[in-house]
Parts: sequence; C-alpha cells; structure tokens
Amino acid sequence: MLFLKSADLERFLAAASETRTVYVPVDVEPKKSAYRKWTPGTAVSKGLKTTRSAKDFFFPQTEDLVGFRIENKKIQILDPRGEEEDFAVFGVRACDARSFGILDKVFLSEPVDTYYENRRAHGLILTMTCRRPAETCFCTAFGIDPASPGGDVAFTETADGWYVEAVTERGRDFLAPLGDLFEDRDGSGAEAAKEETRAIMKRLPLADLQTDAFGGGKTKEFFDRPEWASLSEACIGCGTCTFVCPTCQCYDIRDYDTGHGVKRFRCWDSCMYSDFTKMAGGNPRLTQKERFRQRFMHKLVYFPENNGGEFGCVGCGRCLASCPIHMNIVKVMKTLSEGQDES
Amino acid sequence: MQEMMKKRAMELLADGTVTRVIGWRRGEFSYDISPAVFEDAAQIERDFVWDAFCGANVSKYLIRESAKGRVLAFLKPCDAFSMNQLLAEHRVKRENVYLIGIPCAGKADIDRIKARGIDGVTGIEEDGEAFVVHTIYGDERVGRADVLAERCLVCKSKRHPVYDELLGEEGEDLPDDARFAGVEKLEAMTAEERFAFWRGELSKCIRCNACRNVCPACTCENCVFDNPDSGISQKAAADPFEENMYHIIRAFHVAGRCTDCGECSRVCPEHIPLHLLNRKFIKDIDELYGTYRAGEDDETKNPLTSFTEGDAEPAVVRKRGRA
Amino acid sequence: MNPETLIPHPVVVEDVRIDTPDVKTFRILTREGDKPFDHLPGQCAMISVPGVGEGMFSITSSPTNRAYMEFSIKKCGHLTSWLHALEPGMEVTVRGPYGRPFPVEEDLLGRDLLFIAGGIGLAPLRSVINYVRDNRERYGDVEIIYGARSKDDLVDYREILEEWQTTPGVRVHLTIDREQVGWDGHVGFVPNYVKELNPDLKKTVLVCGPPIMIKFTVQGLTELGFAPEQIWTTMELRMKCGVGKCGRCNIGAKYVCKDGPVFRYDELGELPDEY
Amino acid sequence: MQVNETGAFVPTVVAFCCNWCSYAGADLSGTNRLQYPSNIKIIRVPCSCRVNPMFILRAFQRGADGVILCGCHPGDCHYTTGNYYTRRRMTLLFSMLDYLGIERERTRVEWVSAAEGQKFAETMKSFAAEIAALGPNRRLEDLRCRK
Repeated sequence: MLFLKSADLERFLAAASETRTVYVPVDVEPKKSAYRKWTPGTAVSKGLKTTRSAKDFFFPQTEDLVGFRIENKKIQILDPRGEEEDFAVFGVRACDARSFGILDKVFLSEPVDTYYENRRAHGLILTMTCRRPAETCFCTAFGIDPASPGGDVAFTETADGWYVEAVTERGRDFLAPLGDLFEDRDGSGAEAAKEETRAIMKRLPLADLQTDAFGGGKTKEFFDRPEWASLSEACIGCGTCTFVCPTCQCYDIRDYDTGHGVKRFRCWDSCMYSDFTKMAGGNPRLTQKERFRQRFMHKLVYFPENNGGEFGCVGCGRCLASCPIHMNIVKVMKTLSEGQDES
Repeated sequence: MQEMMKKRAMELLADGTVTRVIGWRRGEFSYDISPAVFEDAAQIERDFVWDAFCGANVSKYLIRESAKGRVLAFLKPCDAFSMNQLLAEHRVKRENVYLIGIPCAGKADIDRIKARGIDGVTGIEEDGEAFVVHTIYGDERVGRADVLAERCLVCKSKRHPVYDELLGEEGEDLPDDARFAGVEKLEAMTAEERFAFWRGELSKCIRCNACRNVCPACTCENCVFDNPDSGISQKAAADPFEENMYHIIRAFHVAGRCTDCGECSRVCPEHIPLHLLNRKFIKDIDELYGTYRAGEDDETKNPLTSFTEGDAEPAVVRKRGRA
Repeated sequence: MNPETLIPHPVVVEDVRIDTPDVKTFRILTREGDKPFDHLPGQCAMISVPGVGEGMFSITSSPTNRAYMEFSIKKCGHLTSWLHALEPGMEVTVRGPYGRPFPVEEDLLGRDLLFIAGGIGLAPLRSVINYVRDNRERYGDVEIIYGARSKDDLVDYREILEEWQTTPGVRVHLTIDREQVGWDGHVGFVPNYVKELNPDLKKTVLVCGPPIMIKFTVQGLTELGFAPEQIWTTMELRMKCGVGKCGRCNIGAKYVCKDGPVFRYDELGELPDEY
Repeated sequence: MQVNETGAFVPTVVAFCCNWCSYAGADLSGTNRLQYPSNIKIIRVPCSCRVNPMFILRAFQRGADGVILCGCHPGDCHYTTGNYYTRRRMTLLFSMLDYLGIERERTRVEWVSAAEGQKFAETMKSFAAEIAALGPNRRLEDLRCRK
C-alpha cells in the first residue's frame, strides 16, 4: 500500500501543484482553518474541519452567470466564463466528500448546471480520514464512515504519515506519475488507524443519533408538529447554518449594474432569510417558524423523498458549532423523534 | 443563582405577574445553550439553565415577546443596557416586561476553549476560578480568565441601568481604559496597516447577517440591505467594496445606540472583531461630543440626533493620529 | 435554444397592448422576427430586464400561435413596473419554457372543459383556451367563467367578445365584483357565480386566479360534487432559477417551477399548506 | 481611470451641494466666469443633511476618487439645523473611513454660501488637485465598476 511520510507532504503538494492548483486547509487562527491555495511553505492545518465547508470549490458563494451590454437599445449577452483550470482540494473529510454527491443530485440532474459541472469535471478531491472527531460530529448517523472518506484519492492518517489509496480512475491517473514520493507498506497500519477512528465515533456523544423517524413521504407526519414553535423561537433568522452547511444549495440570482453593463450573478441564499420567498404579492412564509421548518423539512423529508432516501445532511456538525443561538439539526431531530414516541 | 432564578420565575408565573419567562435552555454538550421562552413551571424545572455559557443577550427577543403579553426576562448587566436602549426607543413597552437583574461574572467563550486544542467536549463544570472540561479524549482544566469572552474581559459595567428587582448584589461601573485598547492599537497604525488589517478581517465575511440579526440595536422592520429599493441591497458580498459598505453602514446605523454588548462579535462564525467598529464610534463620540453611554437612561439625547454649535468640524479627522 | 438554462436570449418587444389599467400584454419576437421557442399551454418563461431582475411569467399565447409569443403582465412590483414602461422595439431577455403544462394531450383530451379565471388569472388559461379553440374537434364542450373587479379589469376583453364567444361550442360567462355603469352582465364574485351556474359534474375544471379566489372556488366546486381529481390549477411562487435548483419555490417535496406550476387539486392536497 | 492628453491622472470628484447655498455658489462662480475643474460632478441635494453615509460610499463605489460635501455655514441652514447634524455624521463617517485605512484626504466637508462663488471655485480647485495628487481610489472601489 502506498504510504506518504509526514515529512514528504510538502514534496507531495509541490508535485501535485505542478499540474493543478492545490487547495489545502490552513490555520487562520488557532484551531480555526480555511482552504487556501497551497504555495511552497504553506503549513497544512491539523484541525478537523474548516469553518466553511468545501462546497465553495464547486458552488462558490457568488459567481457571475451572464453579462449584458446594452448598446443602441440592443441587448448583448456575454458568457463570463473562461477555461476552467484543473484543481485539487486536499484534506477533505468524509462528510464534505459525501456532500459533493448530494450537490451533484441537485446540480447534475436535468437540466444540468454547467457552471457546477465544469468545476466538478476539473476538481480532484483528496480526502482524509478523521483521527480526532469532535463532539459535534454525527456523520455516522447518515451512514458515512469517516475512516473511508471516498473522493478521488483517500488518505488514511497515522502518527507518521498517510496511507494513500486511489478511489476513482481519476485518482489513479493522478497518483500514477507520483509513485516515487511514496513508500510501500503493508496495509495493516491503515486498517488499525481506520478502526481507531471508528472506535472513537462510537464514543461520541451523538453516536446514537437516529434517523429512522425521518425520510421521504413523511411530510404530513412532521409538518404540523407543535414542536416547531419552540424549536424556532430563538432563531434570529441569519444565514450562518446555511452558509457553513456543505449541502445547502439554495441560491439567488441578482443583477448588478456596473454603470457600463450589467452583471447577473448568483449567490448563496438562505431559506432562513425573511425575504427568501417574499413576492410583490406577499410572503407565504410569514414568520421564522415557517422558514426554520422549511430548512429542516427539506433536509430530513423533502430531499430524501426526491433522492431515493438520501438525507440532505452529512453530519459535519458545522451548524452545531456556528449557530449564534445553538439551535441545530441534532436538536430538531431529537425533539421531533422524542415527541413522536410520546404520541 | 440558577435555583433562585428558577424559583422567582415560577413564583411570578404562578401569581400571574407574567405569562412567560425568557431565559436559557440547556443543550447537548453543556455549552450549546439556546435562549428560550418558558410558559410553565415544569418546563422551567426541566430545562432552565443559568451558567457561564448563557452568553446570548435576550433583550432583543423582548420586542416580539412583549407584544404578546407581560413577560419576565433575566438580564445580565450588558443585556440591561440593551434593554434600556430598546425602552428609550419605544421598541418595547415597559409595562409589558418584568425585568430581573442578575449578576454576571463574565461568560466563557467555547471557541476560546476549543482554540486550546480541546475537542470532543461532553460536559463542562465550573470549579472555582476554573472550568473542568470533560472530553472523550480525557478531562482538561482551564482557567476561567483564559477562556472568558473578549467582551467580558473588558466588561464596562456590572450595574443594571434598568430592572424591577435584583437577584444578588448590584455591581458597579468598571474602568473603560481596557475596552478601547484595541481601537487605540489600530489608531496608532499607519493607514496602510489599518487597511491591511481590515481587509484581512472583512474579507472573511460570509454575509450570513448574524451580526445584524442578533444586534439589539438593529431593529428595523426592513433593513436597507434587504430592501431592493434602497439601491444597496446585497445578499452576498460580491465584491470587497460590499464587505466594507455593509460593515461601515451596519456600524454607522447603530452608532450612538450601540451599548457595546458584544453580540456581533460573539455570533460571527468567522470571528471578525466587529466590536472594534462599534467601539470606534463610541470612542469618537465620547471624545468629540462628550461621554455618552447608550442604554444608560432614556433622557440624554443620542449624539447623532443632537448637536452643539461649537461641534468639531469634519476636518478634525485630518489632524488626528497617523495617516 | 441554448443548452445553458441560466443564460437568456434577447428578444424584441414587438407590441404592447394595454389590457386594463394595470395589465399590459407584450408580444415577443426574436430579432429575426420568429417566435422565440415552442411551449405547451400553462408553461412559463423567465423574462428579464437586465439590471432590474428576472421574473417567471405565464406564456399567455397559445402554442398553436406560430407567429409570436405573448405575456399578459400585471403591474405589481419592481420588475413589472419596469416591464410596463417598455415600448415597442425595446428588448428584454427571455428563457424557457419551464414547468409542467396543462395535460391538453392527456387528461383533457375529449373532455368537456370548464375554465374559471379571476383577474390576471386568465393569463395562463388563455393559452389553453386558444389551444382548445384551435383544436376544437378534439375537445368537448367549453365553458368559461371569468370575473374581475370591474369591466375595465377584464383582461383580453375584446378577444373574449370577438373571438371566444363566437366560437361554436364555447360559452363565456363574465362577471364583475361590483355594479358598474355600462355593464349589464352578471355582478358578483366568481366562486358564487360558479355555484349559481351549477356546471355539469362531468366537466374537467381549470381554475386560476388570486389564491383566495381559487380557495373559495374549489370549495364551491367540491360542494357541487366535483372531485379534486377533476380540478386543475396553476400556482405562483417566487422563483429564480426556473429549473428546480435554487430552492425558492419548494413546497413539500415539489418545486413549483419544475413539478408545477400546473397541479391537479388532489396533488396539492398532498403538499403542506404553505400557499 | 481617466487620463488627460499628457497622460496625467484626472480624478472623478463628486460634490454634493446644498440647493440653498453651495449650489447657488456654484452658479455664482459660473456667472462670474470663475473657472473650476470640469471633472467635478455636482449632485444637488435639498440640504447637506440629505446626504447619508451611503451616498458617500456609493459615490466611491461608482468610480469617484474624491467626495466633497458642501452646505450652508453652520447657523445658516435653510431648515435651521440640518447642517449641524451633517457635521456630526460626516465627522464620524470620515473618522471611520480613516480607521479602515481609507485615505482621509478623499473626503471633505466645506461650508459655502450662495454669495461665495469665489470660495466655491477655490475649494473645488484645491480639492481636485489634492485628489489628483493622491491618485485613483483603490481602497474603496468596486472592482466590478472598473472599466
């Protein structure tokens, strides 16, 4: 099995950077990381998760969709896109890796979103196992194994380096020319590290979180539950949970008049915002309760209904860590399934 | 203190003084506490919590809750300043709220605990001047002062400017010098350094609007940034200019009304030190127009809606500090 | 059409017809003078004024009209105010068609049809009505009940009088909310008028109008004995992408832009009550 | 960015002028055939107090290199006290811009009465020259608006 020694990480990233831009998690504050372009000397974060998810790489917070120039009352349409370049994202955890599959179900279903598709086609995902999961982690509830993170190439972390396995054809093609960076080791070390991760997952406080109560076809069961009122009462209607979420993909399309043309861009939007569904004629979701309910119903009921039972959550725990009032999908799931037992 | 608060809340519910109680509800890992509205004694008995992690300022919820009938709120000193400002602005009817002032020894910031490399938290206990953090990787002990929120380290006052009754001892105003140290440090920099500092900070903004939505001074029914007719409605910072615009205007719109409760910095998922913008306005107002403390009382006029004939000219900015 | 669903096409506003004080009908052509694209009755398209915004509108012309495309638009917000300022010869952009149409070649085929419209709600139904008129032999009896606030608010009034009422097998019942000088027709709200007319229970119903009107009309129809499976309606919600991705028009597991806007009433019953 | 025939930078300067004084002052300087730079774009406002901080920022967003606000002398406001509020607001705004590291020379407030055509022309000349020396606005520009 291929093994990359800790000391050789810099060499590996340098080699990978020769063919593409490589993004790595970097500590921007103690224990707070964000993806940055790797350049020689960039220290890769040892933290568990970036504050923002990795969805930005394929679905950036803002992107220009189309440009307009108006001359002599004629509208000229401009496609702002240039050639997409190859890139790789290093250190993606299992939860984020799964989120790409969820985003694919939205953006790659007909009609295909070509903006997203282009980036997906050019992005190589280098995943990494989790050695030190946090209390906010609950990916296992969604059938994710943080010890087999998927992506194109999977890195299994150990004390002195990483076991490296190609997961996809693309991953194999990427690793093929980099052979001399790796040692050959037998895979028992990898298996031990994976078991260690799985053992920790079982000890986490959210290890027993159950999803059985939820899923497609349960709209009627949950929509009118009285618990929504108390769950949403403290919600301040910000978009933090949505924007740090790896699977939230709602967007807005807006026009910006630059004075010499118009840029139409799309940007992340949040169903938690009061103006999300506001129309000239009124707003069908008048209070935060309805908006709050929409977000969780979508993840736990509507999305699985349309996607063969797959939930719209990967248990990364970012919303647990970031919510200003500490309300989150775990509390929603627990409250709703508890209430169900009583009834 | 928690037991005293629960007892008082239940008494006031029972004797009909109030119909609801605003407090804090326990969470999953002892630090993830949510503000909550309690309607009966059983809920209070089961879920009401008051400890070092009840950081959320509950005063803004009173705009909504007080409209539904009389409600009890427990206020930390900084919450009481926010509350008083809301009362002064007639956003909350005084007769619809019953306010109990509670002492505060400063709130812990879970991110500062985590920044020390502590993860897998399953519970936290207070032990004198320290916290014992239980984690799945073992127990850790951290000093209280090392993990207090920034705003608590420079606490402006332990006094409640408004209350119906107090639990515990009333505190006093604290010296302000440390509070403005961060602003002074920036003022001492060159313009280039300041520009680089703020670009670095503001470029982290994800425009989640948490700072605005949590702010007890941001109470407009329709914010300029949400109003398509304002000409500056933005949903995402599509350009660095918009990051500047949003944060300058957000701070400006609460200038003279901001009580420096620090909620904006607390909720920022990117840890942008937003209080440094608000405190700059507070410091400028103090220096130029005389010391003013929003939320102190409801008689002193807001410095931005008053003036004196001898006010400084805007050119004063050109003469100060480093360019 | 360009496969890029989010990139629109410039089109020329060929004609602007003032229908009512707040409704104008816009005739759209490509620069080459063609109809921009084919559609089915009930489908929608995104129209935009660059720099102002984009909005979803029902295509009100019939697919059988090969010459041009028409949209009847009520002035009620930011974008529609801009659209109302358009003059012939100016350009806007369009993309589409979007959504599920009325099942004119399936469920509606050979049926007796009852159209019920209120105000601007006639816009999506007009497309079906004209489609049915142009394929008269393939459908049964056609009855149209249309109401508006006043005589001046009846959209397509001339077309109704001159073309619809003169088509064999088509009956039109007009009503206005309040008495008005110069109006000797029926006065009263649409839901009540429907009950008065007591339509044949064999008919398939297509209803569109303000939400409150739809609600009471369907209530009335149910009282008369119509089953939800006989009733079709079309919805409107805020939309941005038009292709079921932006999440805005999500109700339950459905996206109005993709799974609607046309729904059979029993399907709506399955959705949470958010409309 | 605009340059003149010699290749020198010509700044875009926006001047918000109060209808009752500075705008009339600009008129007076015109009728007196006093010259002031043509790259000053005057926006007439009913009172200097009408200008809120967003106006200043939006001017920069849309390509201004400098923004000057002209109103009646304190005490002479047509609406009695409008300019007193302006004075406080702009002082705090300019201080904040400076705090963010944006060149403090790019913003200015001047009180110019309807009788001060000369002062208007002089103020505009000196401000335009100051901005020209400072160079293009790069710290508070919207890159999307750059041509």
